[in-house]
Amino acid sequence: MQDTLNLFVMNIGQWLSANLGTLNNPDQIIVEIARWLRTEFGNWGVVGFILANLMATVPLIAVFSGCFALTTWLERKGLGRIQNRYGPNRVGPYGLFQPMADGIKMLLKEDIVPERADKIGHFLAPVIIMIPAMTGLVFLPIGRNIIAASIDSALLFFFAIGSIVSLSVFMAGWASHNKFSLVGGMRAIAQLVSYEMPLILSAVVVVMFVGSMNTSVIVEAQQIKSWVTSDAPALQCLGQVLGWHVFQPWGLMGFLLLFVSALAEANRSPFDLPEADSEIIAGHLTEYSGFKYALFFLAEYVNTFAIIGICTTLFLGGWNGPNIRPPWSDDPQALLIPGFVWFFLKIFVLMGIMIWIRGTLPRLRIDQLMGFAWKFLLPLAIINLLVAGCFYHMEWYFGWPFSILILCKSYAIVVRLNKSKLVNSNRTYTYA
Amino acid sequence: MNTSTGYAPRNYKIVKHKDKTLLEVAMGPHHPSTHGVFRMDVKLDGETIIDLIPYFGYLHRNHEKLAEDMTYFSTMPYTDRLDYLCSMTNNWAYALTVEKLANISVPERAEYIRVIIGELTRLVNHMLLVGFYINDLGAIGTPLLYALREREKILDLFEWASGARMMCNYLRFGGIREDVSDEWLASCNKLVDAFPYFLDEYDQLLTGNEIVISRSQGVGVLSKELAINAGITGPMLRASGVNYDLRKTDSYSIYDRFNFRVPLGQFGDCYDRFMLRLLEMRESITILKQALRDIPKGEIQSKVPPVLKPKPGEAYGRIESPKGELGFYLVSDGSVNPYRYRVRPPSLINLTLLRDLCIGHKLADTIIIFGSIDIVLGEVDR
Amino acid sequence: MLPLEYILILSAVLFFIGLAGVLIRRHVIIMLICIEMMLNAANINFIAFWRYNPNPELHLGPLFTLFSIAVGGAEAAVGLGLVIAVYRFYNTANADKFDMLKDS
Amino acid sequence: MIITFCILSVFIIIGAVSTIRLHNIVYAVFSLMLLFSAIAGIFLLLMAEFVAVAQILIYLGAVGVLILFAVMLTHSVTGSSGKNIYSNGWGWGLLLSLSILFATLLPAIYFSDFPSDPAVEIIEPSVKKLGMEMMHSCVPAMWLIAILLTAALIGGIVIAAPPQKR
Amino acid sequence: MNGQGILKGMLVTAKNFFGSYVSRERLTTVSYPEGGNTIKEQSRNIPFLVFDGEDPVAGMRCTACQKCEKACPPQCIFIEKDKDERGKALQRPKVFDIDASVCMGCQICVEVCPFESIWMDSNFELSTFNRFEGLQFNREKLLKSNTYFHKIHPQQAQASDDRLAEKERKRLEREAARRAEKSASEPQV
Repeated sequence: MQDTLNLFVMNIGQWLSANLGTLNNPDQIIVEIARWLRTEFGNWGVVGFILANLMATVPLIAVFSGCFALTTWLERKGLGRIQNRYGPNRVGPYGLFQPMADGIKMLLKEDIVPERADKIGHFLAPVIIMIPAMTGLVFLPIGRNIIAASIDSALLFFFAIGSIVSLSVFMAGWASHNKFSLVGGMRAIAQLVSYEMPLILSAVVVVMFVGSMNTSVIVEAQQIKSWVTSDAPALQCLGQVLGWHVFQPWGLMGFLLLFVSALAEANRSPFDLPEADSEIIAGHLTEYSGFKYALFFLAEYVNTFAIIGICTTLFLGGWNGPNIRPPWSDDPQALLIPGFVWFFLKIFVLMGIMIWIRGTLPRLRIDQLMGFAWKFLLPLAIINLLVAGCFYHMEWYFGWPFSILILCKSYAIVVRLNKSKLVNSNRTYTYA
Repeated sequence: MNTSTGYAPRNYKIVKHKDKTLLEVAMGPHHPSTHGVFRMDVKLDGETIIDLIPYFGYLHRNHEKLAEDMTYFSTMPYTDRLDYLCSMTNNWAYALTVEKLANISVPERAEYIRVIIGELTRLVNHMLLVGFYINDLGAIGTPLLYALREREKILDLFEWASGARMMCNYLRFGGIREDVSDEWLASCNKLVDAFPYFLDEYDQLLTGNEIVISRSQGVGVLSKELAINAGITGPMLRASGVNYDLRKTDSYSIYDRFNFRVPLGQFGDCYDRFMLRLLEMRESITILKQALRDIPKGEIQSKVPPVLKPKPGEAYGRIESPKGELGFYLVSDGSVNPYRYRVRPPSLINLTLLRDLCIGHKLADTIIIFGSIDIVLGEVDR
Repeated sequence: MLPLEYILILSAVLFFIGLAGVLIRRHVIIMLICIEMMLNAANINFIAFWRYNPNPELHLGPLFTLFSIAVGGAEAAVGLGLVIAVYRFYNTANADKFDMLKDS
Repeated sequence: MIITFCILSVFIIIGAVSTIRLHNIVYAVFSLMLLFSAIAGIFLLLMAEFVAVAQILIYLGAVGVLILFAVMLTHSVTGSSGKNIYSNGWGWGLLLSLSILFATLLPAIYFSDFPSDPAVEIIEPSVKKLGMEMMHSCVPAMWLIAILLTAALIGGIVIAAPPQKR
Repeated sequence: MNGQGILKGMLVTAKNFFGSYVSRERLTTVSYPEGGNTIKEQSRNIPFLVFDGEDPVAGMRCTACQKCEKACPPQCIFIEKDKDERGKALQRPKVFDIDASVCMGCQICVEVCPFESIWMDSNFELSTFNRFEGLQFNREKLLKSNTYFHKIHPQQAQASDDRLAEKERKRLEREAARRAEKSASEPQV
């Protein structure tokens, strides 16, 4: 084993010197390293085969767990600053080691299983919630061809995996045999099932335009090809940005619908009814402590990352960002700034917006939540589908005014329909 | 259908009610949003409330019996602990009653300082209510922490004047324990001028918010007749449109010198109660401005014998505390300590209506209605 | 590679377990679940025969399975609706107790 | 190929048998979920990618949750049923289904010869072709399914909804 | 439900978010060990006994009149009179205990004390490791010098010194008046 190792090390040195010299395509650094590693593992036999497969998934899990740790810190700092107080600043510089401290605390906490809970369900729930959370990440195109699995029907697979979350949340609620967690579990199922409809319908618009459900094809389609290949750097930058779907009228409406149902699907702020701490303590998480609770926490955040990743791939042009062709390189496909930089930038911007929303908005009641999904988001998603269909066949000078007019009108109509009669919000107060 | 599986008794009961099986849940003393130790036994059909039985008394400290074998003067610090959020209004009500019993006069400057302190405590109480109400609605602490930030400034003023932030024990029979320096009045002026800015920011954050509107309008509607019959007082009564404010009707101490308005609600639901507190805060600021403008110089406590022995007799003094009509009923038999010492707690009497307001609403609404009634368990259980 | 017989045996066994479930169990919901199982056994056969078909690009197998999954879903919805309605009347989910029509 | 097939079929058998044998209804539904996901695995194995996704989405995500709701609505909260769970004539039922299995199904498979390995090695998974096929040749079937689904769902709701007092 | 209210609310939180980096007035957190504390001049916590001069026991102002023991609402003060070697009662407490876990800092003992000897201390770091001996403040722990009193409560200390000086002066006058009147009555005899 010793000689293969130093052979391996020697190869790296020689490969690096060869490639780094002529770095003609900085965007594809990781892809080239991966390809080289795969060839290297090729001649290692079965171990190499396993390593090659692991190479696709293990970095994914590592990177997104790292993002999870960063987001917990970001969330507590952001919420703190919104509420005019310092966030955590005692553990490490600016509180950066706070996620680590939380992790260790979670590990050391005693894991209490209630005596009347049935052990199997209580134990299986966090395991089952991890499956959809982690597999959801597989379909996100992080870089140009940095993607774990570019399956033909990737988008539908993502939504199918996402629907398993409701099963595991119910199992957690039902298995911990506590009245509040049962109510939380029932609420979670009702919310997750009824918010899948607007989620899928607002994603279907993009599939209709791009014509394929493969996420990397969707991202490729969000570039204005003619501008990108032209040689003026400004045009290249604009080409990569203006191509995003969010700059189309139907795209903006689709993005907003998708983002709002993503908030609901990930149990985030205005829709965090399953673990509404003021009403039913911690909902389905009441009876969990120690590392199982950390697993739920991790799964919830990674699920949020997956859904935000899908939002960026569909509407914000996954790894497209204003970067130019490096002047010194020869092949026309090269890009200066690697794609994943833009991808993670967009994810953290959307995460910041979610934290901002979490710091501001109170919680909806369960029947308003249902009403909001079925009577507000669903009709808008269907109208958006129709408008996008017409937009596809119309010329741009017809399409834009038509779709903008229809969308705004339908938004106003749906809002008026939803304004319940007995509630008149402008109250007059007499003074005696 | 035999559903017991031989385990220890379950922490919830399945109750038959007509034809539906209900889930009886104890929103127990250990619940995050009951503002202290208070238990509601709730019968749930799905999420809607069928029946609700409140249990309180977890914080009973035998306050009234204690007061019977202590001198009038020694009970004063205990009145801080009644409604521990606004301690000075309790002192004021107690001092007012004893002054009525032993007819002690109160100098001008002391009256003005009492009005200033009373209105500052009303600001603190209303801010806390609005903050906790929105916190029950679900906004994770943001409005609450804005309210706490402003409350800190007022508590610093209290500490500066009386020595303690919450348990001030600052009022004495016939006046006030220590005089208030001019810098204190200046900083109080600065605070009162800066306060409306905070209220506008609060209005912009909350009153127009669609979620707050849809969650609290039409919830827990209290009709005028029911309010009057149940003896409800304070902002909860005015939210139903009944014009009854002790500062106007009794005009005790020197409230008749200030012109201020009393806001009245229209529907008497949670949104009105919430809005009313915000409007009352603005009125308190107008009172504070006028009081700070024309506070006279002079001595702050009239001559009172060190050991007070009032003539046998009885007196009932009441003031408009931020939660309602806070009354003290004292019967003295001429000796050093009172024969009977009774407190009329506004929180307890407002709480009696919890069941009628909550029936038929969702589980989440009971928390909102309970929050909008503004309960402090110290005063409910005494 | 994987001979076709294995898959067919698997779907047959699954079908048998579903049928046995319907006939053995007395609980209504379990009987519905076993019907779902039988339906799934049929779907496995569709896909198996499509996979071993000389010209699979006609996509008849997946199409037909999609329709049968849709029908399975609809059947589950209606079946459970019936179960709930019957439960409300009989107050028990035990199939043996549903003997209102029997002339005892 | 064979190894994955054996693992999946073991899961299927375990899932199916435990759905029948388990006393606790909710556990039975969870094992049903295991069964459905194993079947989706089989579909993936046979390169029918879109059908596997549809199976997960419809059966695991929707029908499973529907059954859980039904169990919750018809059962007490604990979900465990009484002592004997088998209908009174269960012996005959078992005999009948065994006879069907050994008299008709297995001989049919045994006597007819099937290809031992698939004719086409790799099938190019393309959802676009499936979509085109569905929209061109099978449009009437699509209409029928649409009508059937709406009728079934509305019917299900009407039956299950508690009787409104007029 | 047309979303304007929510957007306005979001603007407010954004303003606070950026405000907390900019304006000192918004960020009111005082980080305790480093940031110093906000003790005011009048803030009070647990009482202490004042003594003049150097020797604590000799210069003690308290004369064990037990007024504060009777007036204290939670009855947390315990006093025993001192006896000199011949058993005659002395105007000084031998034992003066305050149970800090019971005392609620209500300052009634200060108002009741005729000899200005007990005052409220504003030091709040009183945490000890055991509840019983640690929080029973005996006489030695309570006695603090007048200079300490001047340091924590300058105005109160100055006012109490003036009152003591005033009382002293009046006593001397009465002394002088009695001596003068005695001397006036003596010469006639």
